[in-house]
Amino acid sequence: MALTALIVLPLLGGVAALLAPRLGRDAERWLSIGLLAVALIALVVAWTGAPPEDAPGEQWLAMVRYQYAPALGLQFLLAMDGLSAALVAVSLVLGIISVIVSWNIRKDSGLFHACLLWTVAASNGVFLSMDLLFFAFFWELMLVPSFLLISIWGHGDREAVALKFLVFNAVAGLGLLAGVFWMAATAPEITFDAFVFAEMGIPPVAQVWLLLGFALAFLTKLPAPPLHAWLPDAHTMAPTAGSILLAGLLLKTGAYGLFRFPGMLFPDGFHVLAPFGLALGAFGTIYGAVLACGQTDAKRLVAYTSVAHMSIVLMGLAGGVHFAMMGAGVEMIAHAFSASALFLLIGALYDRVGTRDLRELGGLMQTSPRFAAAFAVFFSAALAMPGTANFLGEALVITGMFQVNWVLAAIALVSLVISVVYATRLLKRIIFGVPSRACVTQDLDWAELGPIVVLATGTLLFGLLPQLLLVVLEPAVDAALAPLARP
Amino acid sequence: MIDLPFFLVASLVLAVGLFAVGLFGLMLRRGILFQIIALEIMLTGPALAFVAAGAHHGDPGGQGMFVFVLVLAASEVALGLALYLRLGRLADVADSDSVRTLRH
Amino acid sequence: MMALGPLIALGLGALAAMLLAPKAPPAAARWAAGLGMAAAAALALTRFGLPAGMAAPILADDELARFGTLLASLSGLAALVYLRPAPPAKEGPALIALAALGGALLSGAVHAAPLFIGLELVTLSLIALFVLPLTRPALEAGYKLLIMGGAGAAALLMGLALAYAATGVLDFAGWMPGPGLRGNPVMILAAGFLLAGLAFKFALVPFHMWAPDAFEGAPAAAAAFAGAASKAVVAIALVRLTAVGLPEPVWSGGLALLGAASILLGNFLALRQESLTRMLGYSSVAHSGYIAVILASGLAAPEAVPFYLLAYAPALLAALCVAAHLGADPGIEDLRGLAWERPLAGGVLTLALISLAGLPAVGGFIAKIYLFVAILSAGAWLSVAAAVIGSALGLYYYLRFVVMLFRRIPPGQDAPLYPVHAPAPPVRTAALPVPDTAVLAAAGLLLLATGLYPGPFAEALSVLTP
Amino acid sequence: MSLSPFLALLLVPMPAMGAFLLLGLGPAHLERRAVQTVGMLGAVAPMAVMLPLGAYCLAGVCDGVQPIFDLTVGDAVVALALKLDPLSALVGVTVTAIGACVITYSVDYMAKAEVPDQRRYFALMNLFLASMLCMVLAGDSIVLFLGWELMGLCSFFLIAYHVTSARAIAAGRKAFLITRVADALLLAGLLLLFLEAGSVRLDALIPAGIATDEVRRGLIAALLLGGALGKSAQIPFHTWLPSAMAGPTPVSALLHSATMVAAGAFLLARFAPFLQAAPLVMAATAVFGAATALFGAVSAVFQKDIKRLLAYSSISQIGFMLLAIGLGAPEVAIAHFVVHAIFKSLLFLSAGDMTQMARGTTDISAMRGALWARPLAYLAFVAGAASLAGIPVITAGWFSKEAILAAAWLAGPFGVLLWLVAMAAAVMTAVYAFRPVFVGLTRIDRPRPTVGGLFTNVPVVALAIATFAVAPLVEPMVAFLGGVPPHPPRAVELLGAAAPFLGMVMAAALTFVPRLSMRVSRARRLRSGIRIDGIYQVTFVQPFVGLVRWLTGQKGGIADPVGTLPILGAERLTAAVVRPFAHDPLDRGWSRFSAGLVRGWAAGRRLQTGRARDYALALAFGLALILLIAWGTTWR
Repeated sequence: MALTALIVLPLLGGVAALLAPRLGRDAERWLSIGLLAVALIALVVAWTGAPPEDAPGEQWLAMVRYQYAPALGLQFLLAMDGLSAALVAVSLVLGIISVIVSWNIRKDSGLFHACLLWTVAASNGVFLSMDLLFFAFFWELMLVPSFLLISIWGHGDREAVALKFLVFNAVAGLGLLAGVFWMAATAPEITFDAFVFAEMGIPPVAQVWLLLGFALAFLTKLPAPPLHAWLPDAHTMAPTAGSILLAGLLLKTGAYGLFRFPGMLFPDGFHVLAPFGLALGAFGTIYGAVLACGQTDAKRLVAYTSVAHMSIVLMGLAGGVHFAMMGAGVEMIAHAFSASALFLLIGALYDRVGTRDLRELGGLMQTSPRFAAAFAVFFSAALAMPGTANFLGEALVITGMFQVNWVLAAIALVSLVISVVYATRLLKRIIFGVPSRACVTQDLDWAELGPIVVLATGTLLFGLLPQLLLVVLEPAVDAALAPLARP
Repeated sequence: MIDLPFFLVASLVLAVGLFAVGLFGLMLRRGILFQIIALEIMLTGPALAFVAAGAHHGDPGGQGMFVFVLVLAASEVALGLALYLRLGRLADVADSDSVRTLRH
Repeated sequence: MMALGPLIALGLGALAAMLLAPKAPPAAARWAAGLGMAAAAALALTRFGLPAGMAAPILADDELARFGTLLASLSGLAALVYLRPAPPAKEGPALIALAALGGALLSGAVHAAPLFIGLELVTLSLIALFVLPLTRPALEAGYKLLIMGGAGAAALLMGLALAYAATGVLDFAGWMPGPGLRGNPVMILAAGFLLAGLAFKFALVPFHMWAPDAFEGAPAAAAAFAGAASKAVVAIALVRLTAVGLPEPVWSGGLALLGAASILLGNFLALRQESLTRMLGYSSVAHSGYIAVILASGLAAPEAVPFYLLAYAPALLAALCVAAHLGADPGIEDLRGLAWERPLAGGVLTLALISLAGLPAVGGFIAKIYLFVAILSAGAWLSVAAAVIGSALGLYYYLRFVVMLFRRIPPGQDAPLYPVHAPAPPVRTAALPVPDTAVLAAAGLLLLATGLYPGPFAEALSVLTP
Repeated sequence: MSLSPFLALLLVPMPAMGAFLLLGLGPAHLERRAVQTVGMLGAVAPMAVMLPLGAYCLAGVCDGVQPIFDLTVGDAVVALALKLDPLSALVGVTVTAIGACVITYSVDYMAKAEVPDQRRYFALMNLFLASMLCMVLAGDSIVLFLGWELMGLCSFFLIAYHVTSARAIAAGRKAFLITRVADALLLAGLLLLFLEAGSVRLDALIPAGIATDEVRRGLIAALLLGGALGKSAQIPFHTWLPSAMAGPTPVSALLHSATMVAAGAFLLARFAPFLQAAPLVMAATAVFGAATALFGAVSAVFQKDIKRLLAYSSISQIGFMLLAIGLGAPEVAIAHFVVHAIFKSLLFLSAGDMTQMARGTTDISAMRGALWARPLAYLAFVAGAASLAGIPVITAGWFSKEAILAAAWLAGPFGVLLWLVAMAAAVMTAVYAFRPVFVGLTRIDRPRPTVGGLFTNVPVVALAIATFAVAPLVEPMVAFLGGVPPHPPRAVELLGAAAPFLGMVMAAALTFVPRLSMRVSRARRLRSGIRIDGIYQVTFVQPFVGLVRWLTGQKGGIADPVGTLPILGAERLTAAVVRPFAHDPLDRGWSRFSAGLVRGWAAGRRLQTGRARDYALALAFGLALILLIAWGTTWR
């Protein structure tokens, strides 16, 4: 029941937020925060509750199975393991943060908050659904509020960019849909239950094609080159909250899909396609990093670093070894924190000075030390400094890569080196130097500092006490790898 | 074909004939009053069939149904005539084709 | 005796309302009829789950009958709520109760007599209800129903008489295809007449002509009862007759043919209707077609038809309730911005329309899935083709109205840009009365419940069909 | 968990870390005095903890591990721990002592800076100290790497301390990038060792590393060596260190000479038993060390800037340490580490004190007449220079360098070759060490002597005394670390003792003979470190920049070509498949279809004529149809 609340609360809350502006000033904001907080409590309840008895594996912490229309094979099946629990927690926290950082949004505020809540609801649906029809439904549903966020509250050429975002992801989503329906059609009796699909023994050749279809959707969301072109544009034009949700949630849904399904449903296909995944990840991590070095727009720069980091995640997921998979899980969480925080900071900067052009910025260190300190902390995270969760993730992935192929490990290390170039470039242009025309007179206020502190705490806490995260992820990783073990 | 007695077949044919006559009356007469009368004729068909079938099978149920049909016919006429009178104030009841504000 | 309880409650309610109508204040008659229907609904509800039996030698007391009684009483109650009492309409409540009584009778009918009496009770009450406002459109709608109803009743009676002639019994059970009956031409003709008679009441093409006119001209409450309750009980009668096993392929083939034609023509003619009620009239024809093709494909999924009715009835009731609120014969332009102006009315109307269109999250979606599963598994390709085309057309015209609900009224412009119907500005009415609000809320909740949590409903309904 | 004395290990980096958190991330507003106090306390307190621990160690209990916490990743257990053994005790004491001295010194040195800048400075210095101590005391590879990386981060921020100076920022980026390359190599090595051992404890890593096959062992050792070379600015990674002098002088003193830069030597000493199992890498270490020692010394001679001179000196001295490690005498290397830390920080601090008088310029010429202008600092500088040059018997530098030379001599014919190189380097060391000393003597007009503040003088004097006081302790140090002090033949030892004096003479000649000093000042090529920077510029930086410019479309191509591929593909597809149909048949077909639908609807609605008679007709038609079908089915 608590699991259902994780999706239903924000979904209905969105409707309520739509109407809330009539109730009073800022009603929709408090409503959203309150609902997400209640959802956090529901998450705790689901997490700490007794493990489900009918679950098909020990890794599941909670499960809801409700026959929707049994004659038609429709059911509402939610299951939560450590990874989904962590990602849902992240999504709720980032949801609250998005509300806080958009406090001065006035244009159609009700719809704005509805979109935020619906994005959270849909991504929670993706993280929890184990019925693939619902998974696909939430997967597509996620696009709608994000599209609106970009196209209504974005900057610059927002409508075209929103359309690009929509077209890329909707077209790629067709691969997923086709795969799901194909599996449902070939199942002994019509069903969309992922657990049933896992048991039914899909022929290896079909697995390859199905995995290709699934991977098309997941890789676009991830995004892995060459499917990443929507990301920099979308990030650049999105409002701050939109960027936070894009980086923190939407990208993670792609990684989550790649984590959950290839091993579970298509082990044979995985063995065939994993080398390509590794190659793609290796290419992407270098490519994203190199491109990040050349950006002049701060948000674009961070967007390309997302490509680089998520490609590391892809390597970890395609590696098929324990260390790499753990690393990918940790990196997902870590990147959600660090990238969101960087977008938050750049957004706050943009609100003050009206530009994100690196050539026009500078001198934050002298005018606003708190701003600079915050930048420095997340700069370290982007660099994968030891002590941040990002380091833990990347180190684990590289360790795994050493088990798979040393060349891949070397490439990941090169990406680590290039990260210095873009990260120091960001610092050099924003916090160092002489305060420029666009100099900031107003340091971070408490409403901005709060989210920053939360995100920094997350980054450092999981970096310094990684066991907190590792114990949560471990069973999920074990279960994901179990079907991959070759006889 | 199963063999039915001529009497019954003839009655049934007659009944269907009555029904058809009523239906054609419904289609061909424009006056609403005549249409109501045609309805009454239509109803006599099944009534006859019930009585004939009841007689053939030696079952009183047919006669019971006959009474029901009569009741229905009576109430339908009552309703129809009330409607006819009321409608007469607003429309040309002699030409039902003119009563067509509701269409398409 | 208890099995007859709902019937008695309905009868007493109707009687009391009739007696109270001339002298007592109008509210008294409403209360009497309302109480009678509420009592009937409650009695039927309490009897769910009891073993099936016979209420009388010619009346079944099974789950199907109880379901039909419940549906008829509740629809009657809802219709009663928004029956606008024009001065000469004091008899309205009594007529609705009487119609509900007919519905209850029909849903329990396992014999020719209650089938016929129930059907005529419903028809005659509805004719009277239609003409109650005594306006020209209302009288015209009543007149057309009278003519068509008479012809339909005659056809039904002809069918019953022929079946009686072939078998010598009036019980449905006696019409089961035995050795003597197989290939009996009288029985086959009887099936044809029966089908035609019921198809009239069910508003299947080409017996549908009265329906759109009735929806447009008659009071919304009467149309709602005709569309929701009487359709439901006729569907139940069809289920019973289908279970009997009338001569094939006349029965199923005819049903499929009429159903497919209804789907196509109903949806097609609704395509660009400007009037909300007329659109709903054609859509009711289409939905009858959907139910008919389910019936024609056999009863593989026992809950399919009841579920369809359960999803369809609240949608139609809610839509017509809003329509009644907007004044006589509201057009598409009158709906502009309703969702912002009256969130409840606009919201529930939206739910109702997307349910009728068969979109997810509301009951209509599940019902549509049942429909497709039934006809696909039966391999009825004609029906499938008709249903696909019909659904596509339906999506277009329902969403046309939904979109208009959310269009904002252009600023600085009170009247719509191009007045379609009347030059008068649209009736932007005051707040909904409390009972209407309750009806809308209940219908909306039921739609959402059947859409989001259909499991229990489907399970409960799966035991209905014999 | 019983209370072990090693629990105190955890306390060592804590004060510095606390000071960092308070100053760097704490939101409270602090006064100048508070900033200085917190910064200094954070730096001095670790020494107060570390010294008793060192004493405890000397007393004989010098092998303890303090677990921090364990992580489990699959089957592997990652057990984080701090470790106290002779190596970490000695280096830890040195680092805390030097750190305390330098940070105390900076209270005065940085006094004129703005409060926020000072706050940032002290925060980063404390963070550096904490991370250096983490690395030194680490009992496992994770904590070691944590400290190692954080040092690099601090180094970057401290080099770029003057945030408005583009040169400083560029230097910081360069330093960070090059050390990061080395860090990546080290990380690779450590991770490979971890995979071999299934544990991260140093005690387990080294045996596991030794136990693996030869190729893998060699590779891991080479990776570790690469990490050390980068961090310690050895050839070919040395280019970052001279530029790093853009930071404030105390930063150069602490990070970029005494402690962080020498961490490479510490790392190799840590893994010495493992390295010894890879003889090829050992030899490479020695060769790199000797070559860097000579190269750094020669380059230092030609410097005009005192800080750059000292930077090259550090490069050269750490080369000596690596030479020792390569020769299998890590104990000697660490002894030299300690001695070098003392005299090099002394040199920086005293030079900083002298040049600060000259309004910020750090040119050697600014030291003219320093003897009279700033006598205390000058004398301290002389003491440091003497130790650096290795004036026999009285200076600590002589003992440690002599030990290295001896180790080389004793290492066979290959060693003799290295010894020759090292001797040459030793001579050049004396040359560059005494050149500034002699410059300090050349000034005729005598300004009034001044003396710096208390916080300047106490550390300088303490370090000056230490350069001499440590002299007799060098051999015990080697023994304490578990090594045997090498003793070459007397003649070789004498040759070594003669080297500094030869150097002094040459330095005097270079300073006082105008023709020679002109030559020195013109030798640009040698001054700029044989232009390896230029080579890097051409081989790495320019291609990379070109790649970036190409990929971002600044060269006129498409930005993000790979990401554009799907878009181009879609456009091509559109052109090929959709466009031919876009205007003609399909599109028109659709519009005709929809128009037809509407027209059909308009026609179809006429079916509903509204005439009751027509309705009856339809009914009759339907009935007839059904009855016809029914009649049809009776034919059989």
